[in-house]
Amino acid sequence: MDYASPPIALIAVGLAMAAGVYLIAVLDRSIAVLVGAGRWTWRGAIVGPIRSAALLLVQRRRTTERPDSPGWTLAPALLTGLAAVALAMVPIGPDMAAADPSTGFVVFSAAIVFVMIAVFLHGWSPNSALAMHGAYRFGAQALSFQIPFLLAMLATALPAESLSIVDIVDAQEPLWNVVRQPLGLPLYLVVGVAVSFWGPLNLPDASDLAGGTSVEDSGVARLLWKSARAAMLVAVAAMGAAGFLGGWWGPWLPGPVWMVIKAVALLTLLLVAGHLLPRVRIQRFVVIAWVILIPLALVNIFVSGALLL
Amino acid sequence: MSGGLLVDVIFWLFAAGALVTGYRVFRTDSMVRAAFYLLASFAAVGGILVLLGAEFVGMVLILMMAGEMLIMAIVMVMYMMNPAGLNPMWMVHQHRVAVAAGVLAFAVLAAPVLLVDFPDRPNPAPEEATAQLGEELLGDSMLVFQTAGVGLLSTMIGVVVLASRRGRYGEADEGSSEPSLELQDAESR
Amino acid sequence: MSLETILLVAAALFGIGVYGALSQQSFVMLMMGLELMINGGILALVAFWAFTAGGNPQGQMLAIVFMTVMAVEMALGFALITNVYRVRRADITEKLRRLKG
Amino acid sequence: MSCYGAGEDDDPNVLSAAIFLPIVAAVLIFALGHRLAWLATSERRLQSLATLAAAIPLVLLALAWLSFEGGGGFEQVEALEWIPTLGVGYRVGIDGLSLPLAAMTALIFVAATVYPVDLRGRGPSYFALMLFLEGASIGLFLALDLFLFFVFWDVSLVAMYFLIGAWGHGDARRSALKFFVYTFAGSLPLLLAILGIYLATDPRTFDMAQIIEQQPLAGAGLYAVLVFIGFFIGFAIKTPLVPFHTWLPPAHVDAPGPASAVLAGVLLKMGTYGFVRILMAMMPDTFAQFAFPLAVLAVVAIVYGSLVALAQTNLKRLVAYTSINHMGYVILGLAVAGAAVSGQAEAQAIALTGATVEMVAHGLITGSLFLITGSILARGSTYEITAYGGLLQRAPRLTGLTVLAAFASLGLPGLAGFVAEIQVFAGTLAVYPWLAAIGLFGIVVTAALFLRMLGAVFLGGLPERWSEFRDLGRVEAFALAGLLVFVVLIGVVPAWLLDVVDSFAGPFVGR
Amino acid sequence: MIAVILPLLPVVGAGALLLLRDRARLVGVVAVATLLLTLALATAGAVAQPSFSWAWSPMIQTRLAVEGFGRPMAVLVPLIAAPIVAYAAATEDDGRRRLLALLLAFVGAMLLLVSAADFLTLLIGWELVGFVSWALIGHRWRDPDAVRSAAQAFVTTRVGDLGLFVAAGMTFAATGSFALTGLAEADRGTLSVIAAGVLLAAAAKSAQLPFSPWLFAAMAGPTPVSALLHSATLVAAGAYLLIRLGPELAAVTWFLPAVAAVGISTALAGGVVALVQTDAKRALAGSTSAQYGLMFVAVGAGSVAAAGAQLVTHAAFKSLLFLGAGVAVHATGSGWLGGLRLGRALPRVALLSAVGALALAAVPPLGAAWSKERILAATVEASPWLGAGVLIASLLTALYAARYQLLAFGPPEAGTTVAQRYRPGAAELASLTILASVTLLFSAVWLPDGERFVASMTEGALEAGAAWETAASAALIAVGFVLAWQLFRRRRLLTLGLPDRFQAAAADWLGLPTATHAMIVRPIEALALALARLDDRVIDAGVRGVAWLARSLSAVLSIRGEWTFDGVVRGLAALTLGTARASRATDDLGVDAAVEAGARGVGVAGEASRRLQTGESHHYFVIIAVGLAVMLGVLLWSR
Repeated sequence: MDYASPPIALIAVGLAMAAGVYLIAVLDRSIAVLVGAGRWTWRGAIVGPIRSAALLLVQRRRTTERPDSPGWTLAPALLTGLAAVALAMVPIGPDMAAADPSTGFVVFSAAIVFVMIAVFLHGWSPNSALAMHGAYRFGAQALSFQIPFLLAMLATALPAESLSIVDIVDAQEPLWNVVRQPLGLPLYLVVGVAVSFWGPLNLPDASDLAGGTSVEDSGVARLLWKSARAAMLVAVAAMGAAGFLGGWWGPWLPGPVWMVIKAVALLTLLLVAGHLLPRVRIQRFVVIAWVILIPLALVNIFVSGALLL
Repeated sequence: MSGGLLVDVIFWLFAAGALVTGYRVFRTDSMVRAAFYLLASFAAVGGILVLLGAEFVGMVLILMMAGEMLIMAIVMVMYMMNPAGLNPMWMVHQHRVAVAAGVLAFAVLAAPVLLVDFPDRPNPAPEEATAQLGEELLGDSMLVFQTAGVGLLSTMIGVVVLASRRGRYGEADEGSSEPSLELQDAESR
Repeated sequence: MSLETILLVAAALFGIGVYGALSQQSFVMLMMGLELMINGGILALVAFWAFTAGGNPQGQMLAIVFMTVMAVEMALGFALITNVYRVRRADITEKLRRLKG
Repeated sequence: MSCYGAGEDDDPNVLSAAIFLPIVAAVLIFALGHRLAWLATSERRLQSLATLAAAIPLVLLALAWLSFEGGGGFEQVEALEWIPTLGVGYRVGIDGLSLPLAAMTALIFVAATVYPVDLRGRGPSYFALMLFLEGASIGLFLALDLFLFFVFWDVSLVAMYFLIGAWGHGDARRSALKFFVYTFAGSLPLLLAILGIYLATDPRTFDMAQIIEQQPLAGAGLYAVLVFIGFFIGFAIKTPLVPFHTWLPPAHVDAPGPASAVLAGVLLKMGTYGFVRILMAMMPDTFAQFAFPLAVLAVVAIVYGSLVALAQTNLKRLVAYTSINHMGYVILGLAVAGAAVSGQAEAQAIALTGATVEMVAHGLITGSLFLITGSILARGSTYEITAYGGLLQRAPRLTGLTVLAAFASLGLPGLAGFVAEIQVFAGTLAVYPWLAAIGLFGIVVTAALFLRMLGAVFLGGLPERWSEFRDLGRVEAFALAGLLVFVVLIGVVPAWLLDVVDSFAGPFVGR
Repeated sequence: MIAVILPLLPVVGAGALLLLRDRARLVGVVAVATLLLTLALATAGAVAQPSFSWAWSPMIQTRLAVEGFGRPMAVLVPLIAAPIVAYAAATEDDGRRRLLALLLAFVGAMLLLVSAADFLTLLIGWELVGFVSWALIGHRWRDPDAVRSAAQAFVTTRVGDLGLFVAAGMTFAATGSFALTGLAEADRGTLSVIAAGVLLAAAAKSAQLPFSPWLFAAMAGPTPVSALLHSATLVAAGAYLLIRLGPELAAVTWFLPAVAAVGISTALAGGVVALVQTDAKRALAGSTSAQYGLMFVAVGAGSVAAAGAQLVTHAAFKSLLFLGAGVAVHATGSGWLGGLRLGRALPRVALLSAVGALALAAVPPLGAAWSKERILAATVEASPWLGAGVLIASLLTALYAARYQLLAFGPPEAGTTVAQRYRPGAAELASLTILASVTLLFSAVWLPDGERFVASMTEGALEAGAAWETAASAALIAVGFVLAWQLFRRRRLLTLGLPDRFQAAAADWLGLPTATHAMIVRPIEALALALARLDDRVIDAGVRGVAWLARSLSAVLSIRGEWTFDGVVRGLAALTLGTARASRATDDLGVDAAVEAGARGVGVAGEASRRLQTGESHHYFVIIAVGLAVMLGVLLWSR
């Protein structure tokens, strides 16, 4: 397959991210309205995000006493970068991959794992108690979601006998992984939410910590951080679509379209869940992760491995 | 190793990054920062590995280090007397000896590098590396691989036993601390 | 980028690691020194593999073993630190003098 | 010596069985001794069981003796790769030197195991250690591999340390520790020397037969000398040779009777055995360089040991010092046999034979003497010679056996000691006449001191306090008789032993 | 085969005795029967001259053979022993069985000795005789004195045994075998060493100067023991050895003169002792030394035949005399010559003893006279001075023989009542009679064929003495008798009117024992003590250190593992300090110097290693790093 030349790839990824972020903002607000009371209005749902973004852009920066400024500034950028990398690993179509290294899978995992560095940095650097709390929370969260995440993803690589995402998608032409590995997708999604600390698992930035790691943020940094989070969610959803829902495979429509549809579907699902489900206490999540998710993931791998033999 | 100018440049960037950050690890005054510097250094090395065609190893290295460094940072903050490990601190001993030893080590290691001439048998097809590695791991080197796995498992168990607060002899931080350190304990509080 | 240069880099990393391991008081920092040493080791290993193995993947395998070792070392180290801290309230080496003769 | 080569492994592994069955038995006893009620309840049962186990090697070695051909090489060799890369192997076999020593060891251990002793409620571990030590000792004599040799060497130290420390009396722990530290210090240079000789071999091997073939250190100059010194220190401490002997008396005095019987009878032989098997066989020319100083040292040991013994008032110390004196005879014989003189092959062979016989004889004689002292202590609870007297009246059996053992020890003809000493001196007179003349002095002193001891302890008037002195029990008497029978046998018809020994000694000195 | 059975038979008999019940009659009969059997066997052997050789090892051949002078000895030993054993069975009640068994064993050992054809067997018999004599002399083991004497006797003779050791060893070194016949091919130097050894051994066994005193010590044994030991067994062995080997060793120039010198001096000294000794048995003992001295002289003069004859005759009458003395002692309870004079009390014993006394005095026509006269002849042949000495000796002999007989069995003081206190039993009288008759029997040598018979038996030549010699000796004997009688009448025979101190000294071998005790025994004991003390000190040094070590180690083990290393190091340091401190006490002593040096070394090492032990992990890291660097260096350097 042919690689898109670096600049084009970058631009493509950037656009995808931007679009995704905006889409998320819109969907989020809409779903909030639909779930809760209130009326759906253009100004609220479509323009709202842009307005608040603009507000943040012009907002004056606050700072804290002796923060770790480089870290503080670095964190949102790092998260964004990670999201970009993760997204770049996801092929839209058989020959429309921003980058498809033979170890794309590993790269994606690395990006996911690095999220926790970013968040910890983000929570630690402002030298503020609540933020630190958030950082700790995410530390615990991340350490516990890593293993089930890797395992769940790994299962998808088995049928492809390759670590390259494209191969993984190709391998699903006869049968989607979601069917092959019924456990895989749910696991992946739970973990995905945790990764992008969205919805019920937005512990590090939870409102009970008055915004957690981002409590001290303001202005551009805050905007960047929010959008990075969203971008991460996009990446997760996209990878979910690619890894479990057979990527571009589908009748009638061209591949990329299928890809987008599936991704958006997953995205919506996640957002709805985020609004409907109550937030989980961190201790609870840790227990769940170690006691339930990991065994399930193992079972999943064994089963899929056994099926292949 | 066929590497164009670009590869060279990237390599030098990575190398410089690895060294500088590695050095900064011991020159920064916050331990958390130190941890992150170390992570950076590892990441750079991982990058070099990728350049060398060991993509898998490189990425895994990075991936692993991320986790480790997070833990390291947390442990720091937990056990350091300055909360959140932000206050400046300088905790070294036998500095000169250490420097000398470091330099000596470098010299001892560098000498053969410069003196010995190594065989030149570059890998034929680097992109096959990952597949080869897989074959190797689950083929000839199965035993080694499994041994490593078992080793890790036993380590986990042992470590949990060791670190869990509730040990065989009751609460780890009660009773089992024996008499002779009370003086130092006192001053450490 | 040649084998020699990479090896030199590795050696330098190792040297820094030695310096750190010897100079740091805090256990954790000390372990960082060890980590750096292993880091250099891995780099050298893979470099040798890349330049002199002639396609034999065992070099990488060895690198993975190295990582395993590193992981084990970290895990044990942290566990010990935790234990020592609990039992002795000690976080720097000077507080463990029990072996003094 | 070219006839030394690994013989073919023709018959079942008798030797390995002789080494390992006791060890297995030791493990079993140690594991079950406390658990099985019918063992734990009765020490007598335990002891008889242990004795049976200890007797196994004796039987096996007797078989080996019967099928021994005396071709001059190693026979009934059993070889097994152990650490091939290092050339370490499990190799055992017998020749005219090791067979008598091993058999003697087994015999002494049977007597020592059956001998009554105050077990202090730790019977199982005591017998386990005894059996374990037996296996190790026999293994050491049968080992044809330096590595194996060293393993057994150190293991035996450990076992003996516990035997002395746990069941000894007086300052047992102190003495045991002294014994251990001192002899262990000796085994360090030994290890170095072994490595030294190993590094000189090509191809690298620990196989004794091969090393003897190779003569790796022939003409190695200083290197050989250093290796020699290493071996020498190791063996001289174990033997012990004056002035390395100071660990011996306390260890003996505080050890329980059977233990010191084993210590004197078996462990001391390890040193002398090493002298022959390693120093003389593997580096003869270096040994020849040092033969004369060694002989001088031996004569010093003879005279010094006997004189110091003469002045002892402590029964057990007296015996201990006499065994220093006897070891002097052994070393003298070896030095003569290894000396670089031409045309005296006859004398050298006879000296070597004598030295070997002396090892066996001293094992049996001094072993029984120490057992006797054990019995005396059990009855009189002191070793002070002056405290006793006229015991003959109460204990004729004890007296008779002691007189026999004592005269055997002072070299009365018709008993084993004489057979050895006459040969040693005959050989020495041919090679170092003057040394022999000086050494003979020891014979008189030994006679004097033993007669004095006998007179003071068993003859003369019987003090009131011993009016209830018990004579030897049946078991003790049988054990001692078992040893002394062989003393008499060797003394009266030595041919059966001398032929075997000569099959080794003759070719060794190239006669 | 006889050659083997001959020595074995008595031993077997002894073993049998120990199994029997302790009844005087029973054991006595068995013992005597054994001896008679042996006697018969020996006679047969003397005729058949059997030989039996058997191998110790490929290198060592031993050989038993009844040959040469061994033949008469083999006959003589049981012949003399039988009556003595009978006597012992009758008189000795205390531990009779043991005594008889030992006596039989004694005979067996002696037979082994005389039938030995190589040095090894000879040595075996030689030492066994010594051992049995120890047991016999120490027969009354409850008496510490007896035990001490036994030890003295054994040790003294053992000193002599060394000579035989050397002789045997040198023979082997020179000829590669122990055979006596091998002496022929030994070179001169070796031969002289052998000769020295043999002389030493013989002198010690035969109680020649300077070893004579042990013979007095041997008196501690019961009378029969002395009788046997002086006549045919232990003491005789020395003379036998010389007679057997004298001819071969004569090749050594100084040998014969030396033997003669020893002999004559002992003969004279022993004569004096016997003359002034106031104890009956000791007087006889002195005479024994003197008589054997004469045998030595004979050998020295080159006439082994005369010596052999003397040995045989002496055996008979000396045992006779001893048994007589034994009876006397029984009768009076003490052997003090001043209080005996049992002529009336024990007339028959007195008569029998008189026979012995006359033989001792060498009154013709008794056999003893013949041999004495031949000795004189031989010595005069060799050198006149020697002859003169022998003449003086024979004068002395006559004197003390008469003195003994008169004082022991002479007529009692006028006026003292003769109380019949003791009546010797039939067995005693029988054995005395037998011995007396044997003594008389030996007169047969005066017969024409006696000459040849003796010569053939001893394998030596005899030359008839000149008439004047016979006359001279006879005259001297007469003079002696007269002198003795005169002194007896003047009641000065007991002490010869000597001042007490001198008399006592002379009686006790002219103070020789005290001298040896002061010059040899004392120094050796002192040396032994000194060495022992040195050794203890050295040990102490170690022990103290080890105590420290043990204590600290146990302390260590009792607390936590972490401390172990520390403890050991401390212990080491302490050990070495203790060693150094303690061994400083014995600084001047040789062996210790090394130990101390070593100790100091270890001490320094211990201290150093301890200082190294800071407990700071980073210091350890440094050490590790340095070690690694060194290793790398070595690796680089070594390739």
